[in-house]
Amino acid sequence: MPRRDSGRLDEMDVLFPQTSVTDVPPPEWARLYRTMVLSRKIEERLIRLYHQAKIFGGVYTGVGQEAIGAAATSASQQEDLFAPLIRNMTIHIGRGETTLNIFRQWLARASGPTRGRDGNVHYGNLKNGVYTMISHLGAMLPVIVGGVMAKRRRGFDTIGFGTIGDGGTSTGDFHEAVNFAAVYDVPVIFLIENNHFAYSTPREFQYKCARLADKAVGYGIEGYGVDGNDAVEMLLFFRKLAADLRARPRAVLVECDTLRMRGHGEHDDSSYVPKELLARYAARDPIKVARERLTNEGMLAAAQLDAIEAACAAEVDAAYREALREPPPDPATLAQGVYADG
Amino acid sequence: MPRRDSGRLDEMDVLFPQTSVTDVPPPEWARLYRTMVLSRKIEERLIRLYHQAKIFGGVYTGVGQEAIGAAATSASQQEDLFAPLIRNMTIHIGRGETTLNIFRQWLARASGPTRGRDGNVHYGNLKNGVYTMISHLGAMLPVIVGGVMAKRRRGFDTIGFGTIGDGGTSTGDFHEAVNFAAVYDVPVIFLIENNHFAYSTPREFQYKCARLADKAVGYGIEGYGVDGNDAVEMLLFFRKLAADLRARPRAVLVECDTLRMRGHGEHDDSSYVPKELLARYAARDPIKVARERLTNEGMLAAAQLDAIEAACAAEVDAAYREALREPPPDPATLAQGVYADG
Amino acid sequence: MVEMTYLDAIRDALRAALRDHPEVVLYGEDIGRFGGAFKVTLGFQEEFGADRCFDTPISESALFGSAIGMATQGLRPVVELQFADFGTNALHHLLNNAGTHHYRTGVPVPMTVRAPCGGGFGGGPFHSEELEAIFCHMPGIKVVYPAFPSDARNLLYAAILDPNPVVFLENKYLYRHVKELVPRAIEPVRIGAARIVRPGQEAVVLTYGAMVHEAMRAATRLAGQGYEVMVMDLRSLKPYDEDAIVAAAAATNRVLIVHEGWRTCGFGAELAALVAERAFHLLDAPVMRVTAPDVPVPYAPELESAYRPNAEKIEKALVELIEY
Amino acid sequence: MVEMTYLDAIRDALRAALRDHPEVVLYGEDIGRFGGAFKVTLGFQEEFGADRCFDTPISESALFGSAIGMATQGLRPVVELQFADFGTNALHHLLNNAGTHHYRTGVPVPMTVRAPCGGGFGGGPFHSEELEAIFCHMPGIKVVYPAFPSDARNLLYAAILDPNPVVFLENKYLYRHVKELVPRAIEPVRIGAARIVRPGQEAVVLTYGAMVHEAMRAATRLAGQGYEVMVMDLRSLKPYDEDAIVAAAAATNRVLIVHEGWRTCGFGAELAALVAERAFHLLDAPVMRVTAPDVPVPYAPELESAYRPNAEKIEKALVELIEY
Ligand SMILES: Cc1ncc(C[n+]2csc(CCOP(=O)(O)OP(=O)(O)O)c2C)c(N)n1
Ligand SMILES: Cc1ncc(C[n+]2csc(CCOP(=O)(O)OP(=O)(O)O)c2C)c(N)n1
Ligand SMILES: [Mg+2]
Ligand SMILES: [Mg+2]
Repeated sequence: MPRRDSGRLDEMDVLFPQTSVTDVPPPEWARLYRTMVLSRKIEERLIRLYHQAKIFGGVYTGVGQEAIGAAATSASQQEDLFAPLIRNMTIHIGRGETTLNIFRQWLARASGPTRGRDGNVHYGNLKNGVYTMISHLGAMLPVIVGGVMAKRRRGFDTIGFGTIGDGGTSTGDFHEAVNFAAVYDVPVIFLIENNHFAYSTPREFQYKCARLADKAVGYGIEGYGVDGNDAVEMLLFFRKLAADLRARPRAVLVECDTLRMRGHGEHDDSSYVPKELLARYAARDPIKVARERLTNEGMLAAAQLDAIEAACAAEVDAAYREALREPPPDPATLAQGVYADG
Repeated sequence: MPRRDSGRLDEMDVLFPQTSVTDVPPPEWARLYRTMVLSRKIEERLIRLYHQAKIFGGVYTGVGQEAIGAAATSASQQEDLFAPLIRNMTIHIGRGETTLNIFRQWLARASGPTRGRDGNVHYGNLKNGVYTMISHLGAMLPVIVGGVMAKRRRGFDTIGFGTIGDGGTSTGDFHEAVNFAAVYDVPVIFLIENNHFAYSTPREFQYKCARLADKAVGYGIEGYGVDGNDAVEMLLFFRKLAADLRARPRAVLVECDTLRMRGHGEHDDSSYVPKELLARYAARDPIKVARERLTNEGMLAAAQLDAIEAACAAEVDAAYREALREPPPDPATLAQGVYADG
Repeated sequence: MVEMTYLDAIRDALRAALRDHPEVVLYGEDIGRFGGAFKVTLGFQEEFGADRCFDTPISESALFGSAIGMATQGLRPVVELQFADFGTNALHHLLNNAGTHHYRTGVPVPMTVRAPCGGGFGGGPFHSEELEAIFCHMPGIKVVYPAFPSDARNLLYAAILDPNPVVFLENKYLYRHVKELVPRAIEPVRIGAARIVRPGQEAVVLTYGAMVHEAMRAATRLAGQGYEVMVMDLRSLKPYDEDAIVAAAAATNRVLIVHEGWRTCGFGAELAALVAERAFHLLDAPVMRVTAPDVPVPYAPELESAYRPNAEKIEKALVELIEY
Repeated sequence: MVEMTYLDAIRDALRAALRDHPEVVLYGEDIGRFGGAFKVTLGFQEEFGADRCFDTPISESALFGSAIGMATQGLRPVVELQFADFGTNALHHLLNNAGTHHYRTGVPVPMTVRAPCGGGFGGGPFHSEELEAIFCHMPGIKVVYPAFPSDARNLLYAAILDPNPVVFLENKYLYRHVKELVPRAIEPVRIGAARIVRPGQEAVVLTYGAMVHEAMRAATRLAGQGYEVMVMDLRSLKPYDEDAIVAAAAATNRVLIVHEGWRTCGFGAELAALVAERAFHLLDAPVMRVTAPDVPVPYAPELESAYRPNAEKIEKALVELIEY
């Protein structure tokens, strides 16, 4: 089935004035870059741990998709809310989760964000405005809609970012959440990370529209298509979009074109993904793209980026080792906290 | 919230050659007219029975929306499938259900289509290709998609008609069913009966898109808007559309603009519906519109239509009386038939 | 004291919660200007504003999901299902998200789901369901099911203030069929306490919801025959009052369980299991259940009355139990 | 005879059904070319064509709903849930439509839902659920849950040919953990028959799924201590084998119920209720239950092993029961 390439919609330029990288100060670009690099390095470690059988259960990563969460969190403000899914390490990092906490979670330590009660990708931190996902795809989208409604009622200028995969758009929850937010003009950015596959299922068995951003029309909201591997461009875009949503609250759909660069999880060799496709996106690895743009466009020097990378590597090593030394949950606590009052 | 009026989409004229009423022979027009008139008269009787407290539970009718099901069934073929909802008396009649069976159902007789096990609008007859709805809105849509897939696999040239209200489009099931049919090119016509209200809820609290037919874009299928009170026009349209779907199987959305002319059910005085709105649609009552067109355009004489009306009235009286005389279900049969084998 | 129907009591609790607690919001299908399918919220939108009582699209998943979102951000949402039956469209939110959230994250989810349930009025299979057994199976969820206006009011108010997700089951048949004199003020109650609504020593009927009234009727008739039967209204199903049940079994040595929902894996099975485990040595007769059969709720009045437990069926079972 | 794992057996039954019955179709997420998350259907798309084994969008409601549509139009659809947990997105289809259709219309719905369930492998709260109690509460639905490859094969084949909607629960932990020599040909079986998998007279363990193997282990250990314990594998949960259960209670006078799912309103409650009602006079001790606690399935191995019933916990309960 032929499919038009996703690209930025014309309306985007109409709606928002052009911005350039110089509108954003270098420290912010450094933070963006760090978010991506740190996430990548954490996930590379997780992958290694999986293959060393040091992780209970599966490992799922966002390798190749780091730009999206990095850009979105960079464009967000303190009181904003996020509902990340399994490919969103950069959302956790970008919203301030510590590397140590992330290894605590993956190693199921009592000290981790879910205290070993939930595993792997299922963590968050509402103090950072980050929800803890459940596995049921689509289900976090109405949650973030409600969260944003609540915070706004309480007087905060909150907007929300809810991520969903190309596959997740097929769920009833996606539909109900987007429609609900549209009807009540709840400022949530529904971030579709279109990485071409849902587990093994290629997107032509998931949907038939030309671009997922086209779904916006049917909800009476705006839909944008962005290059999901270009963090620099997305940061500029999300900054404008977020400001616009604060000024005129409403739901919007943003489709980010990207590719899942590893298996669905590390147990999956993803042999069903065409080699040429992988090569095409490998050439546009988001960290590489950001590095090139930031240096070429004079925002950060290569040495600065190298220093960030080295710091991230050291942070991962230290955090991993520290988490390893911490104790697992005490089985005697099994039944504690099922209810808030008991 | 301002809302563009629904109207026929441009593509429709592009896709299908113009047809005129003369392409359809008078007996078919007579059948179309009878379907509407008989349905109306049955429902008028049901309304009377409700207010005489002769019906257990509620009464829900399709008064004012008769054109849609009448046109759709008239355009259908023997092996087609229908999934009607609560406003679709004309689908039952149009697919051959007897007036007697309908009163048996509403009066909960043992001889009725659900043998008193289900009530009021919840009946069908798979021998006529008509599913028996459950109340959960949206839920019949994936059912008809599966039904059509099955019949086609078995070699029939089946297409399906699934109805849904403006309110029902907000359900996850609507989304999942339309998307599923779109991906697999299952020839189902999703007939949205946009009657402005979902129970008491006006459509601006149900969706924000300009027209519900706009949702088609997001599923990668065609969407059409039709005048849901003009049975003549719709019959011509559905004939063309059905033929086209048989030639090139695919899912389509059709939004029919109409108005619910009574309460949600007879218990509801629908005082929340603006009087002017009611007046506007009353002036375009579908039976009146059909009568005018069919006589003005020379298809049927007024006397012929009068004769149909008289016959329908007599049929309703006779059927109602006969059903009344029949026995209710025997309580001893309560547990029979929960399982197919026991 | 004021006289209230069951429905008045629910309305009164909601209004009090809206008045006393600015973080309470109500939403659901048609509950705004229209006041809901059963008119429970009539006038609230005018009184409290459209941001505290509003209509939603027909989207049960969005209802539950957004309530979880709100409850974790400082509000106390109370969502109305038009009928409990439609909750089955979105149980994943209750089971997987609302019910596990505090356990997984330490953040409570103070939301209430109002679920009108039960039959007896020609509602047929999709407007009469009793789904308490399904809700009670979910860790992290509380379930209450009042039988009287006073309990309806107190328990609903308590549910709204509870830090946990609570499913508040309200019986449609009782809406306008029971009246009670209740004090002007809402009383704080503990979710989890049963109540003996009629004393007796020949046997105890463990029940809840509409069946409490049927059991009372049966007990009254049996009193005429010289049998004094205790009727216990559980009121809370999760947690349920284990100790009160065991004490009642000890006091009567004969236990009949009655509910309007289906038999297999119904809530009565849980009660029977509790009695069989904790009160085994106290029993003089088998634990019996009077429930609906495992049949979809039928529509025809002849079938529905054969389907639905009532005073006659309860009386018959009690006689059998007492004479065992 | 051939040796098969539990997973092989499921695959074999599906392949046989596809071969023998042209009206059988399989679909679900990733089951086509990929062969499914657990590789049960690997190779089927090549062997039988993409119209008999195909992938779907992530749409559990569309899965269930379309299966109802197909089953009422001459096919026998077998849908795979990737995990049973995701079935909670669309229970309305099973409860309200599949389960009531024959009762309401007289038209049967021969569909099968394959639901991989259970924990023990680090799946956490959303990939380990045991939902049999919820499925068993639904009128009109049958539920089977094999513990051995032979039963898995025979029961799945029987489920597919059954004229009713059948939920086929398959335990993920057993997929590759149990092997059995089975005859080449699939045997026709009756859904609803339990099986004594180990004789004994001191007590009976009523169980199913993965817990059958834990109960066997416990029984073996107790045999070493001189206690002979019967283990009954229910195999079918709805309908379940009432008479066999009562007979086992009569033969042993002591009943322990074991399952991997949650306690409150779990399937074990139903079994306990049955025993308390029909086998009351046969018992020498209370009916006991060993189940998971009412806690979301935890992820950390330390917590999950505290959560999940196993041979040790069963043994301990048996000793308590026998020495009561
Ligand atoms: C409701 C539901 N059904 C099935 C699954 C099993 N599942 C987990 S991930 C996945 C594929 C997701 O694909 P997509 O949404 O595109 O996200 P991606 O993994 O590509 O980021 C599936 C089917 C699920 N988590 N939730
Ligand atoms: C899933 C679900 N939620 C709620 C209801 C209760 N309900 C019955 S009809 C109705 C309004 C339907 O409106 P619409 O779809 O526009 O159809 P109309 O009645 O206007 O024909 C509602 C909310 C239902 N039947 N199903
Ligand atoms: Mg994807
Ligand atoms: Mg409507």
